[in-house]
Formats: sequence, structure tokens, C-alpha cells
Amino acid sequence: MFLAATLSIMTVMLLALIRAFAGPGLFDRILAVNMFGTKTVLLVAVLSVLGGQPTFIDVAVVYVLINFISIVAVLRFFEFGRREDEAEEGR
Amino acid sequence: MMSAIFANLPALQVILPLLFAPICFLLRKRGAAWLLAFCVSLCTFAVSIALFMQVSAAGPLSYAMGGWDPPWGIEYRVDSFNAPFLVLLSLMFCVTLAFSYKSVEKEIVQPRHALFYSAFMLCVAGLLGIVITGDAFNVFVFLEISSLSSYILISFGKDRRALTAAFQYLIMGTIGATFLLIGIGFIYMMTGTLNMADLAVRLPSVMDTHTVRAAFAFIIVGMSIKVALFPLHVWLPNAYGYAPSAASVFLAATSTKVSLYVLIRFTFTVFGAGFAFGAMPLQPILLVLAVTAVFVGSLSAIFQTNIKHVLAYSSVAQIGYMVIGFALASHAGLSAGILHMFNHAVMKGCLFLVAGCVFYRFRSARIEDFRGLGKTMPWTMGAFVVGGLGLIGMPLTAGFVSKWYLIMAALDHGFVGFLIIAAVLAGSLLAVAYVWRIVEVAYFQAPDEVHENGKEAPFILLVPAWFMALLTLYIGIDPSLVVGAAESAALSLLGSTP
Amino acid sequence: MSLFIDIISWACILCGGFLGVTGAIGLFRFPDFYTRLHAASITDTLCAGLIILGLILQAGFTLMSLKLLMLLGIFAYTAPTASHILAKTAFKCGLKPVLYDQKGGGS
Amino acid sequence: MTLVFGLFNYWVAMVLMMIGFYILIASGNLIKKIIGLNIFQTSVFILYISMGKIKGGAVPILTEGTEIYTNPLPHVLILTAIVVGVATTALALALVVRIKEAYGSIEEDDIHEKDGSL
Amino acid sequence: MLVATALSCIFVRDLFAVIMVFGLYSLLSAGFFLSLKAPDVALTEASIGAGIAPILMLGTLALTRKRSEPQPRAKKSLRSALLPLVVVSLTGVALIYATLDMPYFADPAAPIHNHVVPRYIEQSGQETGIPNIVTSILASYRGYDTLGEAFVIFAAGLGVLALLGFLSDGSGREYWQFEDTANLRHHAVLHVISKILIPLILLYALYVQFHGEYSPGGGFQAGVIFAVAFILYALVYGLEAAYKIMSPVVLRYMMVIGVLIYGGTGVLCLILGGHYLEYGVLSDYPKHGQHIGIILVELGVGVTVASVMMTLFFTFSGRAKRSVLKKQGVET
Repeated sequence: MFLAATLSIMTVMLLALIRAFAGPGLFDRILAVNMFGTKTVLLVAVLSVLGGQPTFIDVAVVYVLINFISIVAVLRFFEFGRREDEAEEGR
Repeated sequence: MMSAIFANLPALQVILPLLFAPICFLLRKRGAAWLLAFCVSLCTFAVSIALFMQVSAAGPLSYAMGGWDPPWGIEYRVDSFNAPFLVLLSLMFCVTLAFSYKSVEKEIVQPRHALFYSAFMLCVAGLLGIVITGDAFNVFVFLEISSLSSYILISFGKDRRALTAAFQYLIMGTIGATFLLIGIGFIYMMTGTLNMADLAVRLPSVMDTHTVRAAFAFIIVGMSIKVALFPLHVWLPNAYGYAPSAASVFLAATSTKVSLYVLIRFTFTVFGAGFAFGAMPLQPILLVLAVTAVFVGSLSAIFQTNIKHVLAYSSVAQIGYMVIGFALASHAGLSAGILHMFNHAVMKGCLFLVAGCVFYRFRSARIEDFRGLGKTMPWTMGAFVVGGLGLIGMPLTAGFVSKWYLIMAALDHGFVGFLIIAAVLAGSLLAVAYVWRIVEVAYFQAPDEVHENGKEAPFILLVPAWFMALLTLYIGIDPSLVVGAAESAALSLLGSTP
Repeated sequence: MSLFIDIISWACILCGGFLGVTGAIGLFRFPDFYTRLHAASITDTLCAGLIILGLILQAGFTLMSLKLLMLLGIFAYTAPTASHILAKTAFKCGLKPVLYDQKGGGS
Repeated sequence: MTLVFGLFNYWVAMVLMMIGFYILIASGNLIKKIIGLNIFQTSVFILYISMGKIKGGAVPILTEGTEIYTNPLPHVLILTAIVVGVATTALALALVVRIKEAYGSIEEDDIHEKDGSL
Repeated sequence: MLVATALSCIFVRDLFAVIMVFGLYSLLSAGFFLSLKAPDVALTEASIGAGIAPILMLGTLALTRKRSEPQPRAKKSLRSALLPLVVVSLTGVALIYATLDMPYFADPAAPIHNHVVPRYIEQSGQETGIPNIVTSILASYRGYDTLGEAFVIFAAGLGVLALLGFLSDGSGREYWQFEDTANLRHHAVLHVISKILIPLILLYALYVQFHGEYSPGGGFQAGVIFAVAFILYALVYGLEAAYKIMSPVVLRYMMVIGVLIYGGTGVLCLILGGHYLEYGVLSDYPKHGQHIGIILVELGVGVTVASVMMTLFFTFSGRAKRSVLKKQGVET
């Protein structure tokens, strides 16, 4: 059971990773990276509960926060880039 | 109270500049920041002198940080090899600060002065920390403090090329530091300890493994980058050339020496000369590289147009001499190398100070700017001539003493020794060429309009320059003090080999 | 009782795992970014929720399950938000969804 | 066979180091160089942490009834090194920004061209 | 997986994608650390490598991306491609050569498990009274390294300030007036979510800070998480709003205060008659003193790291804003 959970998450991670490398567009990559991050968190949580490592759960919490914030940062970066483009075109 | 201070001298040596750097960072007034830095530098100098006295009177000192005994905690260790280095470093710290009051005012915009002094103090603290520590990993940490702050110092330079120089230095420096980290990791893996003395005890039993050999190679290569040994010297000329004058004075005089110190420390104290020169082909490699460095450095120096670049390339060459001494691995060679490290610090400090004076007047330091300076700025040029003669190795200057010892050491090595002597002599001839080029411009060419009304550099800039020049002469005339220190340093290095 | 909890939790975890795999396949098979996002985000939220729920049941009433609950809460907040802004920014940056009548023109 | 399994982790770390190092010296883009630097350093960290691993060792937090702990010393060293690494990265990035402002480019070749003969 | 990620860094051309992949790489290696039972390190690597570093890189990219991008450049001479390869292979050979005699992975007989470390494991509980061995070594046995590290971070903050400068420094004054809340208003969802999330993150940071003796965590991690909360705030509500809460001047003081707390603890120990950073003298009972010392020191590190990280982010994004303004200034 434990194995099944871990394995399924691992599979998803692998698929997401491939999408992140191959992804045609930038947004696909971001999406895949996001998904990868979520799955890492899940994996850590699973390992922590089922593997009997209570300390790992702290790490999982940090991962999930970091993941969210980096997604926000990336997207804000895009918006910023767009505004800069506009500023440049307006010139 | 006094005894408490004396007991904690090794800690104070580093802590003083380290802790006052952030305070300095907050000071808004330029004068205040400088004054604070200068006071700290005087204290540091006093501490280092006291340490030197203690060590020469009572032998090596050991100080346990945090009260934990050495293999577990971090140890500070002062012996007759690094005590003179501490003195040298804090001396340069004082001299450069005295110089920087005026120079920085001119070269760096006002709001950043406090930042400059703060970075400068961090840099000094980092270098002192590297020298004094007896823990391999601690070397890495302080190496990073000093290198980060020296990148900052270099990037303060006005020219935009200062930025690329700093970036290049950063990349190279970090590669070097990471190599050092890998090397330390390997030896840690084999021995399980990070303390240098403990390493020296535990290494011989695993000496024959591939891992230790590779570790040695990594440490040597990593530090060679920092030392700017010949093929890895590309960062140096630009970094010194475009840094603000005060920064280049200090960095040129000390930073590569400290890296060389680490190199020597690891080779002799940690690995032991027997391993370094017996099991590894260190000697031929270093000798060849060093001799090439002498030639390449000197030749490049001849073709530079900017005086700071001339001096920087000449540094590459002079580093070659030091490495020759160190690669000979005999008592005489080692003491010659160490001697030259001191003498070169003094001479190069003097020359860069002069370059800073000229830069202060004309906002550039190309060779053309020296036209007629022999008349308009006689004192400045006087100091330059003294320093230049030292570089060439004329008798009665410091350079002569160390080259003499180097040649004496080489004589013990038969045919190779003769080749080395030839290289040293040829290098001196090349040095004559590049120094003469500047002197000729200064004394035998008439100043053009721009430089005609140039006047003597301010007194406060001349004092440090002449101080260093006089020091050069003093060492040349009466070398007993420095030679004694260098010899006992070499003795302690070779004596501590297992 | 404990067997009952075990069964439920394992069912949750398995369902979650299954959903995750589905989502990942969706990430591969769907034609354009928006459908992929759809596949990924929906399964993601539910999958995470289910798995953590299962884990909480496994862990019992401890500090651990409290932290897991917190994790679940953060997930419930962040995952949809992330998908939301992702879609929004993508749309604003001019990435158009593939419509029915112009098949194959993706990205 | 034991050789391969025994050293596999280290080899992975070595390969990573080489990749990072390659990116670091081969790419002309300054940002990419920094990324290479980071990868290089991270793989050194992996090397350190790998050597701290011990068979059956628990997380190095003292708990009742556990006898073997993973070696904590490399963890400490690497904590330090990670922070040092991020400090270097930040400084390098700041330099890149300034270089871009001064030169209008972050490609190494461009910069050398613009400097003319250095 | 790690190898694949790293390799892809070479081949992916687009810088932005490289940064994303780098973030992935960090996350992966953090997972790797976790599987090697190093939760402290994993925590740090995740928050720094996957959090702060890519954000900073993105900031730089935002500043440098424009105008140089269009020209495709693939002209690489053979020499410039070969030389690195040779150097790298040499290094690689040396590295592999080194591994041949290494103790095997996870071998309990390896020297590092038997020399210095046993004492930490056996006695740190009695000597410092702290269960997390990593914390006790970090803050006490090798506290001096950590001091150096705090100063390295401080130096980085100082360097970035020197190179880029704050928005509000000197002539930058007018940029304060720049209002971009209009641009941010449409992020209603984001606003609400962040409002809920940020206090949570701050709380969690405090937990990591003060619970670091018992579970993974400590000053660095807490500092980074703390800073991340503010970064989120700045991202969502605009830099302006963030400045109002945490002004650059305050940050500047905090940086200094952080390192001084650390250094000052050491000096206090000196004054009380111990060695530098010998916390035992801080209290009548050495163990108690150690505990006080470690908490103080971790606090110092936390403050330094948090303020420096915020400083880094603020300077980078402030710089970005300035460059936008310059263009808009040209426009009007």
C-alpha cells in the first residue's frame, strides 16, 4: 500500500518532469513545475507519515509555501515583463 | 582585566574589525566612518604586535572558540608562521586607511563611503580570520567573507570595466573556493576531522589513498586560482587595475599572499612536505609554472599602458618568485619565499600607493600621465623609484634581500637551481625594463599642458607612501628582523611535519 | 474500528494516487495549455486532499495530524489560486485557447 | 559490484559537478554562468551530505531509544555552505544587473567586444 | 532525475526556462537531502535554492532581458567549445579517481562516523540540553563558523546595496510616488488568499525559529521563511505597500542588529570571563547558559538572514521598477 502510494506519486512526478523539459510553451513548463512541486510535497508527507519520520512534515509545509510563492513570483514577473514591453512599444 | 584581554587576544584580532564593520555601515558621516575604521585598525595592529611578541616569547598559542576543545570546536592557532602575517595584514590595514581618507573621497561618491569602509573592514577581518584559524572549514568560511567583500571593493571602481573585472574575479574566486571545499570534503571523508593539527596526525595513515591525493590536488588548484599562479592569473590584472586605489593597494599587498599562505599551510602543516613533494609531483609542476609566471608576468607588464596594470602584471611575476621559493621546499627556499612575500607586500603597497597619488591628481594613471612628474611631484616619484628599485632587486632595498636568499636557496639544487637562478636574473632584467619605462617618462620627458600645473600630492597621501618606501629601504639595509621572522616561520613549518 | 479507519484511509490514498496519475496523463494528452491546466489543477487539488486525508486518518490524533491539517488547508488555498493566476496571466500574455473549429493549432 | 553500489551516490554527485562546472565555464551568458555555479555548488553539497549518511541512521535529533544517527557534522557544514552560496549568487546577480546597465548586454562576447582591447 | 535536470540546463536555450529548471533541480536535491536524513539541510536548500535564488534570478532577468534577446547567437568557435570540455573532463577524472578509495556509501565503519562525531552525538544532549544535534553543533560547537556565515550574508546585503542601492536612497526619492496598485487591483483572488496566508507564514516562521532546537529548523530557515512572507506581500500588494511596513531604513538597521546580536553574545561571553562564544558562562549552570546562548545566536542569525533577504528582493525589484519608470518617463 505504502509502495503503491509512493509509486503513483513518483510516476506523476516523472511525467510532470518530462512535461517541464519538453513543454512547448513557457506556461506549460510553469504548470508542470507547479505540479511537480505539489507532488513533492505529497511525497514528503507520505514518507513522513508512513515512514515514521515525524520531522519531515515541517519540511513539507515549507515546500508548499515556497512552491506557491515562486509561482506567484514567476507570474508577476511575466506581468512586469508585459508592462515593460508596453512601455517600450508606447515609445 | 588586562590579563583577560591578553588571554583573548587571538579572538580579538578578528572580532574587532568584524564587529565594527556593521557599526561602520550605519554611520552617515564620512569622517566618522573613517575615524572608526582607523581606530579599529590601530587596535588591530596593536593586538597583532602583542600576539607576535607572545608567540616569539612563548611559542605557539592555541585558543579554543566557544570553549570547546580543538577537534570538536574551532581552534585558533598562532605560531611563528602566521604571527608575522597578522602583523603584516594589520599594518597594511592601517597604512591603507590612512591613505584612503583622501583617496576615497575623490574616487567614490559620498553616500557610499560608509559602505566602502565597512566592506573594507570585513575584508580585513576575513583575511585575518583565514590566517589565524586552525580549522580547515573555517578557512573556507572566512575565505568567502574576504572574497565577497573584495568583490564589493573592486566593483566600487568608477570605470565600468571594474564591474566585469569584479564579475570575472567572482566567478574564478568561487570556483577556487568550491575546489577548496571539495578538497576539504575529501580529506574530511578520509579522516573524520577538520582541525588542522588533528588532520596532520590522522592523515599519514590514509596517505596512500587516491582520495587524499585528489584532495590535495583540488586544494592546490583551488588556491592557485586565488593566488593567481600563472595560467590562472587572468582575473588579477583587471581586478587590481580597475579597483579604487585604496582597495587595490590593500588587495595587491595582501590578498594573494594570504591565499599563498593557505596553500603553504595546507601543504606543509596538514599534508606534510614528505607527502606533498614525495608522493605528488608538486615540485616540478610548481617550478615550471612559477618560472613561466615570472616571464609572462614581466613581459606583459612591459606592454601595458596603465600603471596599475603594469604593477598588477608585475605582481603575477613576483608571485612566481614566491612560489619558486616555496616549491624548493628546503628550509632556505621556504624562508626565501616567505621573506619575499613580506617584502613584496611592502614594495607593492608602496608602488600602488604612488599610483593612487597620481590617480588622485589626474583621475587616471596611464603612463603618459607620468610625463614630467619627476619635476612636478618629486616626492611621489621618489617613493616610486624606491619601490621600483625594490622590485628590480637592487642592493639596499628589500627586493635584493629576498632575491639574494632565493638564489642562495637555489644553489643547493644543482642544475635545476642554476636554471632557477637564470630565471630570477632574467626576471629582474625584465623588471628593469618596465620600471625604467615609467621612470624615463617621469624624469626625462617634459610635461604637457594638462600635467604641467600638476602639483605634489597632498601630504596625507604622501605619508603612507613614504612610510612604505622607507620600510623598503630599512628592510634592505637591516634585514635581520624580517629574515629572523621568516626563518623561524620556515622552521616551524618544516618542524611540524610528521 | 482501526481496521475500518485503515480501509478508509487506504482507499483515500489510493484514490488520490489514481487521480494524480490521471492528472499527469491529462497533462500529456490534452491539446493545449488551458485544457492541460484544467486537467492538472482539478486532479491536483482533489488528489492532494485525498492523500492528506488518508494520511491524517493514518496518523491518528497527534501533532502530526494537526500539521497535516495545516498542510491541507494551505493546499486548499494555494493550489486553486495558483491555477487561477496561471490561467489569467497566460491569457493576458496573449496565449489563446484552441477552439473547436481550429483543431491542431495549439501553441 | 559492491564497488559500483558502494560508490554510486558519489558518482552521481561527481557527474552533477561536472555538468555544473561545464555550464559555468562554457556558457557565454552571465546569468547562465551563475546558474552553473549554483549547480556546481549544490552537487558539492550532495557529496557532503552523502558522506554523512550511515546505514540505518536516524535523523540527527536526539530521541529516546535510537542508537544510530546520521552524521550531523556534514549537515552543519553544508548549512553554512548553502548560505555562503546564496550570498555569492546574490552578489553576482547584482553585478550582472550593473553590467547590463553599463554595457547593454549580458553576453560575454558582446562585453569583450565593447571593451575593445582590454 | 537530478542528472537529467542538470543536463537539461545545458540544452535549454531560453534563460527563463533554465531558471525554472534550476528551481526544479534545487527542489529535487532538497528531496535527495531529505532521503539522506538531513531535514535541516533539505529545509534550507528548499527555501533558498528553490525559493529565494530563482526569485532573485528572475528579478535579474526582468532587468536584463530586454533588447539583447532578439539577436540569435550560436556562433561558437570550436576552441571555445573544446577548452571547457577538456577542463571539465580533467576535473571529472580527478573526481572519479578520488572516489576509488572512498569508504563506501553509508558504511558505518567510515572514519567520519568514528572520529569526532560520536562525541557530539553522545554528549551534546548533556552539554547543551538541545535534542537537535545539528542545531547544537551549528550554534555552539562550531558557532564561530556560523558567525562567519552570518557575516557572509551581511556582506552580500552590503554588496547588493552598494551596487544597486535602495529606491529611497538620495535622488531615488521621487520613485516613492509611483503607484502601481491600479495594476494590481485585478488580482482580487490573490489579495484575499495572501491576506490569509501571510500571517500563517509568519507564524510558521516563528515556529521554525523557536522550535529549531527540537525539530529541524533554526535561524536561517526561519529568516528565509519570514522574508518570503514579505516577498509575497510585496508581490501581491506592490513594493510601495511593502515599504510602508518594512522600510529600507529599518531593514538596514535590522541587518546590523542581527549580526551584532550574534557578535555581541560572543563579546558578552568574553566579558563574563569565558572564551569567545562560550555560552556556558551566561548562566550559573553551563547547560542553561548554553541554551540561552543558542537561542540568542539563532535569533541573531534569523534577524540577519530575514532582513538581508528582504533587502535583496527589495533592491532588485526596486531597480526593476526604476527601469520601467525611466522608459515611461521617456514616453511622457
